[in-house]
Amino acid sequence: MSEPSGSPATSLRYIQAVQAALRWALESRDDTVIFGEDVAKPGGVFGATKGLYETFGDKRIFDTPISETAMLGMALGTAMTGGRPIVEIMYADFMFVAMDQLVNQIANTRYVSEGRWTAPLVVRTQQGYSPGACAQHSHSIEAYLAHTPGLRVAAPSTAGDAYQMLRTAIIVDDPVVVVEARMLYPTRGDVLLDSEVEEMGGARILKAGRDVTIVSWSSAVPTCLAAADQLAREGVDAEVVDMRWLNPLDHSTVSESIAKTRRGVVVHEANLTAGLGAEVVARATESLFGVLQAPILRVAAPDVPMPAAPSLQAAVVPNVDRVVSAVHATLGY
Amino acid sequence: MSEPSGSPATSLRYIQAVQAALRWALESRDDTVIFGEDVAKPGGVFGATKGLYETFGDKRIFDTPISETAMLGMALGTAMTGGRPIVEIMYADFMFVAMDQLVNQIANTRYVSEGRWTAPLVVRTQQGYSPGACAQHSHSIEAYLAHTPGLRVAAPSTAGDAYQMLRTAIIVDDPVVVVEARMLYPTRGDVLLDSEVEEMGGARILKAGRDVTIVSWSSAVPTCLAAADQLAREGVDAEVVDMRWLNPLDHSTVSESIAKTRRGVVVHEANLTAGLGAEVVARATESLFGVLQAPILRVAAPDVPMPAAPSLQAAVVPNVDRVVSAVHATLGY
Amino acid sequence: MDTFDCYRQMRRIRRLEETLVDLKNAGEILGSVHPCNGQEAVPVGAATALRSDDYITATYRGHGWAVVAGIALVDIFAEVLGRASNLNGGRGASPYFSSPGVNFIGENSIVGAGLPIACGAALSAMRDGRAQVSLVSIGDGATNQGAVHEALNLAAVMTLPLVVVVENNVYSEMSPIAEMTRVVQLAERGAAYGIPATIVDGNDAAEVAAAVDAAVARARGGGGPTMVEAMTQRYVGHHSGDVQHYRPTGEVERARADEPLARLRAAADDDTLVKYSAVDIEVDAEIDNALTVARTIPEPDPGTVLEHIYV
Amino acid sequence: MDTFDCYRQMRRIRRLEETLVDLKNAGEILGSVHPCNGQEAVPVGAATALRSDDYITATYRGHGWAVVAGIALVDIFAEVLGRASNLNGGRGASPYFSSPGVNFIGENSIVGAGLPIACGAALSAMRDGRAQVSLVSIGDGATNQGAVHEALNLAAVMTLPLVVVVENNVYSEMSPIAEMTRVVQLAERGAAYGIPATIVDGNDAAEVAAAVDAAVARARGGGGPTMVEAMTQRYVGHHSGDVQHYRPTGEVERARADEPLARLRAAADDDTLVKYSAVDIEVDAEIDNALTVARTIPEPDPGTVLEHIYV
Ligand SMILES: Cc1ncc(C[n+]2csc(CCOP(=O)(O)OP(=O)(O)O)c2C)c(N)n1
Ligand SMILES: Cc1ncc(C[n+]2csc(CCOP(=O)(O)OP(=O)(O)O)c2C)c(N)n1
Ligand SMILES: [Mg+2]
Ligand SMILES: [Mg+2]
Repeated sequence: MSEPSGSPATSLRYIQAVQAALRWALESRDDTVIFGEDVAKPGGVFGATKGLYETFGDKRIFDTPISETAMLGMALGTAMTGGRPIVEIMYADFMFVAMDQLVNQIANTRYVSEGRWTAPLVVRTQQGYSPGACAQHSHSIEAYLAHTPGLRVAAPSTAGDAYQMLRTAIIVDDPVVVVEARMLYPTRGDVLLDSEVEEMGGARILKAGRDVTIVSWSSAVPTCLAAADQLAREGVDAEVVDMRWLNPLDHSTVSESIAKTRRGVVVHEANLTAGLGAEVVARATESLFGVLQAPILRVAAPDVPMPAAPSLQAAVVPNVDRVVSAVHATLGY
Repeated sequence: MSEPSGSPATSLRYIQAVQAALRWALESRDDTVIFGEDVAKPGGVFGATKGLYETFGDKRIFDTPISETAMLGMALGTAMTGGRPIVEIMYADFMFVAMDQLVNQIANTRYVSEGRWTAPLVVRTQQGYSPGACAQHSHSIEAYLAHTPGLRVAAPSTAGDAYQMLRTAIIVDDPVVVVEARMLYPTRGDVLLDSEVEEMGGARILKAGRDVTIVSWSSAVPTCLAAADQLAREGVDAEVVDMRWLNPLDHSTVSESIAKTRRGVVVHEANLTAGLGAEVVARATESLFGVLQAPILRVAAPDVPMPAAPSLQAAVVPNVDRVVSAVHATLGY
Repeated sequence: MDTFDCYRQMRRIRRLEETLVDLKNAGEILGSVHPCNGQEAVPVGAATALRSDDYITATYRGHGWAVVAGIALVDIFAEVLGRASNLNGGRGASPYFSSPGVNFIGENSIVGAGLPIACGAALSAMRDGRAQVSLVSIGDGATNQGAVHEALNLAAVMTLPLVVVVENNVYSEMSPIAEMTRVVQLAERGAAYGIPATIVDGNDAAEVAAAVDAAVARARGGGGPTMVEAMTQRYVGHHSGDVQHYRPTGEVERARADEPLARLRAAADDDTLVKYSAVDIEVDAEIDNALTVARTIPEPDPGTVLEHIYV
Repeated sequence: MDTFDCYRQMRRIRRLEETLVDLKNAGEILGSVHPCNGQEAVPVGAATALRSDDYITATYRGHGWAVVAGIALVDIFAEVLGRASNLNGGRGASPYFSSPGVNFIGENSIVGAGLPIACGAALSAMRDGRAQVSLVSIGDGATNQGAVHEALNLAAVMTLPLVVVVENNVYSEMSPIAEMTRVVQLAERGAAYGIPATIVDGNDAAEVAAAVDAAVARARGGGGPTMVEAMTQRYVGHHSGDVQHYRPTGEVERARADEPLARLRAAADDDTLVKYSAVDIEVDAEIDNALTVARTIPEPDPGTVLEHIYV
């Protein structure tokens, strides 16, 4: 990761950081173009693109019909021919109506052409449950994406990363899906607006610790930090790793951390089975066999669609108690 | 699994077994209806539905336009209202154009209605590479399916299972995706045509062994059996487990086997990262920590789309050598 | 349909929506609410053409359709409030509930996704020989979604007993449909499938009823699908929190003046107005009662969260 | 376009396809091959209207388009034979190759998926101000795929410089298009998007050329997309192994009599026929040479299999 520049940090909400990165993109690169549903004149249903249409006009940002397949396909064709499109898929759940363009088209472009084509595009979306949201607006889709070779996947958990990682996604020539976290949109963080654009990849240790490593990403990160606080009060010193990029997956940071703590818990909001947590476990277990004092445990949504009623959601979404219990379980081995 | 009945086994090719199960369905249940592209008058591009149109007519089996989303949606609506549709998606790769109906509609139906609706439908498809096939006709999609709660997933590897598991899929009231293996369509096996319909679920130990457990499914099973043969010649006694059903996932058969052998290798044709192999590893490692003598290793396609050239495919698809090497690696721990 | 019945049913839906938005604003509902204020004449008119065993499929803006399908207000309130309701036990909420008991295939929060599913209900209807029809409502913006295209073609080619009601409220969230397609009327798309299509004043329940009645007759008689484009407007936001900054000055006011209940009142003589007011009072009481009962229903038991995923 | 050039180009495509099918039958090609025999006049006619910097997007049945885009025969042979070709190094094969060098966006083996991508090339064309156009070929059956619908509407609403050629060869794999939609001509669907659409005899290169020329002129002039439905037939199977049991007696024979090369020969005087035969000999030699060279190209090195997945 690049050094923070001299300029002071600005406190922004996550969604404002996204907005700042998009503004930066339109300002600094002529090849960028933003499109999606309600992104231009209305400024985006979450306000991610607010004000951009007014500044940059309809050649740089425009609204599309409710046609996600056409949007992603158009993004690919534009990216293959000199453009650098940034498309918004309003909810991650809507990716499924356009999954072919992601899996069979965008992801294949570079590899199947032996590197002759590139597809420098960004698909921005946001995911996760929110109180009362229905099953069709609550999916956490990162495992579907991470299982698709050819796609890069970013999952920022802070305002600072929302800014930095989106800028990186825009700059790199690989297709990147940036999966933002709707529940974190209002959260504030320090953003280095004038910093250098970071390299792609790299997990981050948000809190150092000696007793156990807690790995997570996206909406689960604040939960893990809160769990670490609670554990600290009990005298358990947890290290918290934010994966940030799910492709490339920074296995070495995870395994170095677990090599030190010898215990690990992976936490994600996506459902358990065939979630990306299993991959983290499988890799870390393979590289740290013999070092581990306990199996690496997972905390994830159970294998059900997300129910809308808050009382049920509370029983699905990973929370501090479940993370703390999992840590206790690994310590009890 | 049910007892084989008195009638003798019939030797059929995998694809003929599928055909027999479909004929059985139309004969034995009035609520079944089959549709898909080229399935009726032409009899299916692989012949799975050959002769059914002639016997049962267009009320029971019909051809659809090239509209997978409409097909899966129609299947769901029919299943909710008394029908028992069996839809063919010609190649698993084409599921991605209709993924919304699978993930956001079919999978949610029962859970979100608190069990008030059921969606007793079957989506038949076939997957995997074949020599020279392009990336858009080679996907192994089981991890995408297994990560979607609400779907059952069957992945038969033999003619006998192609028949039995498809019949089970038709009978059960959950939506089931039956992922057949195109490369195995010509292979022969014993089929118990007049047997009882089996219960859903259950892995099968195809070869007992003491030294290591090799777990696989679908197209990878014959590779694992061949690897076990080669290992046997070296004096290594491998147990080979065919998962058969990927949802429900028969974790207990796997863990009992590995509890005995204390070593495991999971093999699948789908690409490695976030593949279902990681799930098998994570679960087995959790339940057998302390018992394992080595990390459970995975043999899978590397994380690239499937290249078409046979010389490249050979470097992607798991083969006997790679399975044997992985077994050696676990034994060398 | 009797004018007073029509008024009552529309008023019921209106008050349901208003109350839900109040509850949402008060924080008693946490998920999103997409009210259909202004569009009530569409479901109310259409329902007069339906039998109780016909199938209805709607969108997240589906409370009106739910009411005409015969779902009790208390069940809707309870579901939307996140209680252990008789509908979906709180699992669906405002934009995604359903009810097999009244053949309400359900709402859908994926734009366009209901149409293929409605084709499936139509296929069952065709197969069971009881001349049922499957009616599906979609929005104007949904017509640009691939699923809608595929389903319309499939329905036409299979001669399915399907009635497609396009509620053209001229916006998709914050974007005008006029900027999202080159056709002036979405009914023009019917020809692309060989589907007869009519355009009706969607704020006139009688006009909707007549068009849907013809469509239903055609479907029951084996004539296949029909498209009915109902021109209407929501005078409220896309969802409860939408302040409609995107609407040109005066548009919402005009929509308010032209909404179906306002129209009926404007056309009414004094006697009728008195009767309408009596209906209003009855409906308010009904709404209050339903809400009161709904509020007594407990939240779903978290212990059941893993249930009903499979049979 | 000169008749002899036209004949030569069509003959080149024809012999390419015939040779590929021979190689497939001989086991030298392992993947599937979807020949375009009978449809050659479509790409050959269309190409006369294009500039070299225009974009072309095709389907698995795209070898004709590849040839007119300017891809060398040797590269096509090498790619389809699974060699380390200059096209895609053997990674794409017969149904999925592409070439940035000649703006050949590529073939596509997902029905309908090329159209949205072609919209993207059209968007770049519109943005770069050099009045390029993006031409895309799809089949008749593809028009029932959601992607096609969404992309046509998007192209229309954005006034993209897109030319959509629908090669209506009356079958989708083994199913007649007549049984898969109620419209008689797919061009009827243009109106659903506000896209002008014409129907041409797809076996007449000149007629195709004229229609595509008008469409291209419209696109270059900022007039937006046009659809050209080219009526044609493949007189061979959907892929090399298809024995066409589904085709009514006599249909294939009639298609053979009417295919573009047969037509040109039937209309030719003796002199011309002699010249055609001379062309045939030259084309055969060209094909032989290309194949001979292609066969010398090695298979891709398995050691490179992990390369080029990311930048
Ligand atoms: C596939 C998909 N894309 C986008 C959305 C987000 N979305 C929800 S409602 C809506 C507008 C739909 O407009 P219309 O079809 O006219 O229906 P209306 O809301 O006006 O009733 C959009 C874009 C969605 N739910 N599903
Ligand atoms: C989404 C999708 N569904 C199904 C297929 C299988 N398939 C390949 S070609 C084809 C027929 C296409 O017909 P048409 O569009 O008329 O093109 P043609 O083959 O006649 O050139 C089908 C169904 C596919 N490749 N992609
Ligand atoms: Mg609307
Ligand atoms: Mg065709």
